[in-house]
Amino acid sequence: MAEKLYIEALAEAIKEEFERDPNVFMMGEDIGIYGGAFGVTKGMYPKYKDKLIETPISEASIVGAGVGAALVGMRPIVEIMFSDFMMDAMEWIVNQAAKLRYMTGGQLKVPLVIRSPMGSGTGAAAQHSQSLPAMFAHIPGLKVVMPATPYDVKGLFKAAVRDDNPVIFFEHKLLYWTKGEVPEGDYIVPIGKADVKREGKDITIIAGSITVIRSLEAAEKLKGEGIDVEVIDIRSLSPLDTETIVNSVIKTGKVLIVEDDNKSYGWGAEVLSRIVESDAFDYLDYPIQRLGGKDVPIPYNPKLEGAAVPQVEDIIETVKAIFGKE
Amino acid sequence: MAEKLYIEALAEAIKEEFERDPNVFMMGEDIGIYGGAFGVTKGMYPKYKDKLIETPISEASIVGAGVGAALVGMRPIVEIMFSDFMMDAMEWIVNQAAKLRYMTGGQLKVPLVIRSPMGSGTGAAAQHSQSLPAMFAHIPGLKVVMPATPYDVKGLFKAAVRDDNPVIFFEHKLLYWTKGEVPEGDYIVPIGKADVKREGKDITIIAGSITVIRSLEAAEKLKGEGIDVEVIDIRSLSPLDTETIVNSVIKTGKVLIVEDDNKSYGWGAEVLSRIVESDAFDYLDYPIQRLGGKDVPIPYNPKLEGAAVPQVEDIIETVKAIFGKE
Amino acid sequence: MELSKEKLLWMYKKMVQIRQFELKTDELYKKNMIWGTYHLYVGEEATAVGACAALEPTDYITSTHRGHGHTIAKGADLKRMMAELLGKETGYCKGRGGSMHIADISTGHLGANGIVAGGIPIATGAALASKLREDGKVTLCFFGDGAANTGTFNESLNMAGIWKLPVVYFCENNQYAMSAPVNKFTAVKNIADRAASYNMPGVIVDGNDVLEVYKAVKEAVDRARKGEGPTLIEAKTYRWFGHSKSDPRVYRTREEEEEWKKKDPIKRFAEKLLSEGVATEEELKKIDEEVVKEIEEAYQFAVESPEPKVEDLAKYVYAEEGE
Amino acid sequence: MELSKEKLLWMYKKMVQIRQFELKTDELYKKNMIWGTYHLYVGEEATAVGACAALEPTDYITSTHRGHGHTIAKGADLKRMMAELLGKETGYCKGRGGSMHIADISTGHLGANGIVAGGIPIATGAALASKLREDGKVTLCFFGDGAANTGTFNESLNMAGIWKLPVVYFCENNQYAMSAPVNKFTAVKNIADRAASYNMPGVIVDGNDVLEVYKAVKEAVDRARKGEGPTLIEAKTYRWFGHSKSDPRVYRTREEEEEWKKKDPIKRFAEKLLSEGVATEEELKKIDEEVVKEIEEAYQFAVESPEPKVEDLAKYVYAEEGE
Ligand SMILES: Cc1ncc(C[n+]2csc(CCOP(=O)(O)OP(=O)(O)O)c2C)c(N)n1
Ligand SMILES: Cc1ncc(C[n+]2csc(CCOP(=O)(O)OP(=O)(O)O)c2C)c(N)n1
Ligand SMILES: [Mg+2]
Ligand SMILES: [Mg+2]
Repeated sequence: MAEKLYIEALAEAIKEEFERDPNVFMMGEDIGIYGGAFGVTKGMYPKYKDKLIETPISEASIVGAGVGAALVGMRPIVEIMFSDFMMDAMEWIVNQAAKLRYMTGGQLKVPLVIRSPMGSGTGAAAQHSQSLPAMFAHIPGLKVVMPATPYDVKGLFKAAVRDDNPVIFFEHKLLYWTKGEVPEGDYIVPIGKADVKREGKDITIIAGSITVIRSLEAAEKLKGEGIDVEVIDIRSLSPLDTETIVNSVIKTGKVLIVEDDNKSYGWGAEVLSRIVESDAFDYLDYPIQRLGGKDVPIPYNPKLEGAAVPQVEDIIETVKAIFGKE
Repeated sequence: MAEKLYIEALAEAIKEEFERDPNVFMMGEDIGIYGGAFGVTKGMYPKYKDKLIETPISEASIVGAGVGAALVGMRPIVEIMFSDFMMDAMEWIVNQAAKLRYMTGGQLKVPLVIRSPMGSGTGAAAQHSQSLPAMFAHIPGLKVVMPATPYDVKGLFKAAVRDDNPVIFFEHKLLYWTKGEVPEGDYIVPIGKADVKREGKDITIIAGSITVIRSLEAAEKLKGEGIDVEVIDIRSLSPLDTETIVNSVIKTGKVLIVEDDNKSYGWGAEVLSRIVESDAFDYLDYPIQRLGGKDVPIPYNPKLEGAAVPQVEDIIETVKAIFGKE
Repeated sequence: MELSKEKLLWMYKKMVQIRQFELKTDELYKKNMIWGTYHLYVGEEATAVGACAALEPTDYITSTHRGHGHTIAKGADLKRMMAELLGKETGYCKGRGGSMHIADISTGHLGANGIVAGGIPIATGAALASKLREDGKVTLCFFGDGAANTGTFNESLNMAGIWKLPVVYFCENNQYAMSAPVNKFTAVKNIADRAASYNMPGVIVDGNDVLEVYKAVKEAVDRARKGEGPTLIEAKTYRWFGHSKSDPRVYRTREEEEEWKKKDPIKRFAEKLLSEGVATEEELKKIDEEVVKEIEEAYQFAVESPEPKVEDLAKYVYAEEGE
Repeated sequence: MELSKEKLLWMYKKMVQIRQFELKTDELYKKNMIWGTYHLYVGEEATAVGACAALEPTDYITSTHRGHGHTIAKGADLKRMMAELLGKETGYCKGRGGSMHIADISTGHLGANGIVAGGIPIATGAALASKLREDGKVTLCFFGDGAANTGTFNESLNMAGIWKLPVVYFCENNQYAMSAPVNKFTAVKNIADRAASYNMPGVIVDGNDVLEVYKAVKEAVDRARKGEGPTLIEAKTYRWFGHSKSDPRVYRTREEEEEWKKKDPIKRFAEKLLSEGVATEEELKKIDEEVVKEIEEAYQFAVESPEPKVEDLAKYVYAEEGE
């Protein structure tokens, strides 16, 4: 299998879906000759001119028009340049895309993908750096995914495009230039399935998106300390794969949840709650720990910015503390 | 003390704040001679003409203009007719109001109150019936309150207006016509303090807004079953008063969280997590239970609508099940 | 008149259906048979019918909170509409949506919407789809005067303007947005004048004259279908009743209401049909009676229909694979 | 020229400060001393300076992601600006905001904004406050051509129009929104033409002529201050550099850029000052040199300033009581 960048795997998925289904197209700002703010559509322009609908700066109507096109049978992919700007389109995500099917008793459907980079680490400050998937996972009618690897981004993207429901697809900015194995051609990673990214027997780390990568790195280093970490990539917040999580917790008896969202009212709270409410609860031999973003807007200064979300060192320290090593 | 309706207590607080501070004013749709969709400003119009700025249907700019007026020293109160429509203004709540202070290193401040009715039970269907406070509590920089009683709505409203931060103020529609004791004149209920609405020794119910009223009703009925329920009104989601919750749980050893938000990724998950992470954990003699809204958009049909959120009967049943009575 | 007698009488009948449907709705609400709220369309029948008469059955519309008129004019079944208002499983939304959310995909109706301006980007997107697929369809977007001050009005009309989308933005200026008089809340004399900001024609019509509405919309639809782009039409009309269920209308005078009622679109059209010899009094009377019967049947159907089952609460949240 | 020599030379100096500040910023970024991104204002100096010259120190402005020029023109301290870009505790935002979030409440600057059109409702609200308090202040709202297609443009200008707010909406049409050429993405020939939709005058000016900008803004500010309401001004100009840090400008030609560079607003103004005998070459040269020194001092200040402390991460999230 070839090694590819996350951004390459994503671009490949987009092009393959363009080719596969004439109803698939993409809308967004600067996605044409410019190639998108993060370069996801770079180089697609001459060939996929008709598939790349470049829009004015109108997030609400971009998503709203995506909903409209989806209602009449298209399968639009909407790129929101930074996921912070989804706030401008919340009406169309929360009150329209998520609810039109239910409100019409199943008459309408909204096969729409909204994909968008999230997260801090690029010095873009508070309005360009949030990780907010928990907000969207709270809304019934939406599916919410956040692939962490090149393999998953390709497979989940295809699943998202083929899903008949609105899917919010988060790409952490710092993942774009990470590498991993990606098969040629078509494959699907199903939405709603978590993935054991690393097997281990001593503790379960539950992570998503960028924190998966950081947790895997931490796990490698913790091996040297004699701690065998299992890393679960949650992949999909909605639907949430409680089963995979529960099975792992039953095995290890210890849990650390690592999220990039602000910790308070973040997705870690739901995962923690599901574990507490499950059979795994009786297998816990240490209190569940949450490591989340600090409850602050993302600051500009790089040191502060780095301190605002969980880093590899924070994960290592927390795990070591659980095992009484410090 | 006089008995007053929730809506009267709120109107009283608004008028008293109008009188107290020349910088206080209110913006919103149909809040003038019409008196607002739920009648909160009914009868204020001739006297407070200059304080009631009636706006076109422009939620984003209503909140955005509120932010602008707040930055230059006013203390605007923005009414959003239904809290579902806050989705149209999320940019101005999440990316502006919540962050301007932090992003400017403390230079700016945003003393803004956004008040809005939430919740189901009126047959208004999915786009007019959501309870979404958890979404806002996830955003640092915002304060989020949801008073349940006439006493609290008056005192918390005054606290909100005098707070130098943006406060999201949720009023459940079904509370407007409930009654309770309300003192004359000025008093403050501090933001960030939960309230033990009913003392009890057998189990702690943690509720907010409408679910407080339902929990109190359930508690009365459970008395007949020999179960002595303590009801904690969370009142403020952000800041969250973990201390009051923890103290109660230590006392009773059992917890039921009852929320009107959709259960998944709702505020109950955070409360559950805080308990699990606290000293109270060791005092639990039964798994924490969550009763939340079903993960569905609110349906129109009254029977379905009623089934979508926790009712008194659901609370009673759940508590009885905890005590093995059925 | 260039239109066939058949079409003209169809228009007449639709207007009467709307009027009667709304009066029945009001009656049922007052009998506590309708839950929630509703927004009556009485007085505005000519706009929905004139506009929809200019569309093909396969063309799309988007509607508003005040959507019963559009829905009937586009051809929906009165029975399923009434069943929806009564929250029944046989309703268009299986009782999940109610008055503000009726859609009828079989007649190209993409849905009423509880959010003011909700249909504006949706219509724009449907029209974009038609342009991309070259399916020759036109989308007509109904919205109120209040909606012309929302954000997506600017965004969407600009998009339609630059892309020359096959869409007709049809503003029903009924003089008020809830209690807000259009001239006090809209910083332009005619909403149609805003068309100049979007490289599209702006047209003002008498919204109480069904034929004038038809003519203006037909022209716009033809242009759209030929690929010549969008049009903004403003129809001046009036809602006779309160904004929603319980509105004492303190923001306007009874005299003003009476003035507008004199311009009753149905009466005007009936008089025209008679004076131009298109139809006889008997023919119109027969239609009126037919409609009364249809409404009664719709009501019976609705009353007798079953309610949705509580155990089906979570149905339709997500589309299942292959659905 | 009606303006005093002092004011004219102040304008010249501000323009040079902006230019030099931006060139230094670019240099520092390339040396990896600036984190994140930045949006250079080079080529647009006449718009910020012409506009701010027409304001009182107590008047308000709102700015954009491309805000350095506005900030300097309104009178901010170069040292604290540079310190902010370097993420230092002495910066305007104590290193928390960076390039896109500089505010300076002491000069009436309500903040740059990372959200396109972010300033539009904020300016509208500030102007509403002035109207309610009758404090005689005017708010000037800077925004780009791209921002004219957002939702709040319609909402806010409508509000300002109906309430006759003391606000000047100042559109810097630099021909592109990122890679999007204004004429392809905006369905109207001139953005100023949209003023007609909001009951306010629309004015087009040569954005590379600082005096023309000044004159148009002065007139609008005077109208606003007299209670005659808002104005929409469109200044046609051009950004010389890429949109942000790393933009190879594939969406436009080098020839086009050269054409615009010939209209360098600073050179044009200098020539005018010389030809009209307002200033001598020596005087201008002296200013240029002063500015170079100021920028160097700002840089030194910034470099030597301390970084914020990590333990202060959660400071400034909330205002504490009595703060
Ligand atoms: C975004 C949003 N804001 C406010 C409302 C509440 N509301 C419902 S209808 C209405 C007035 C709409 O006026 P207009 O667009 O003129 O339509 P009309 O009711 O006159 O047909 C308002 C304010 C809403 N449904 N959605
Ligand atoms: C709501 C929102 N959408 C998109 C962006 C990304 N973005 C930043 S600047 C910009 C272009 C702005 O163009 P214009 O308003 O003309 O200002 P200019 O950069 O030309 O000064 C875009 C698309 C943003 N910051 N905010
Ligand atoms: Mg209206
Ligand atoms: Mg521009």
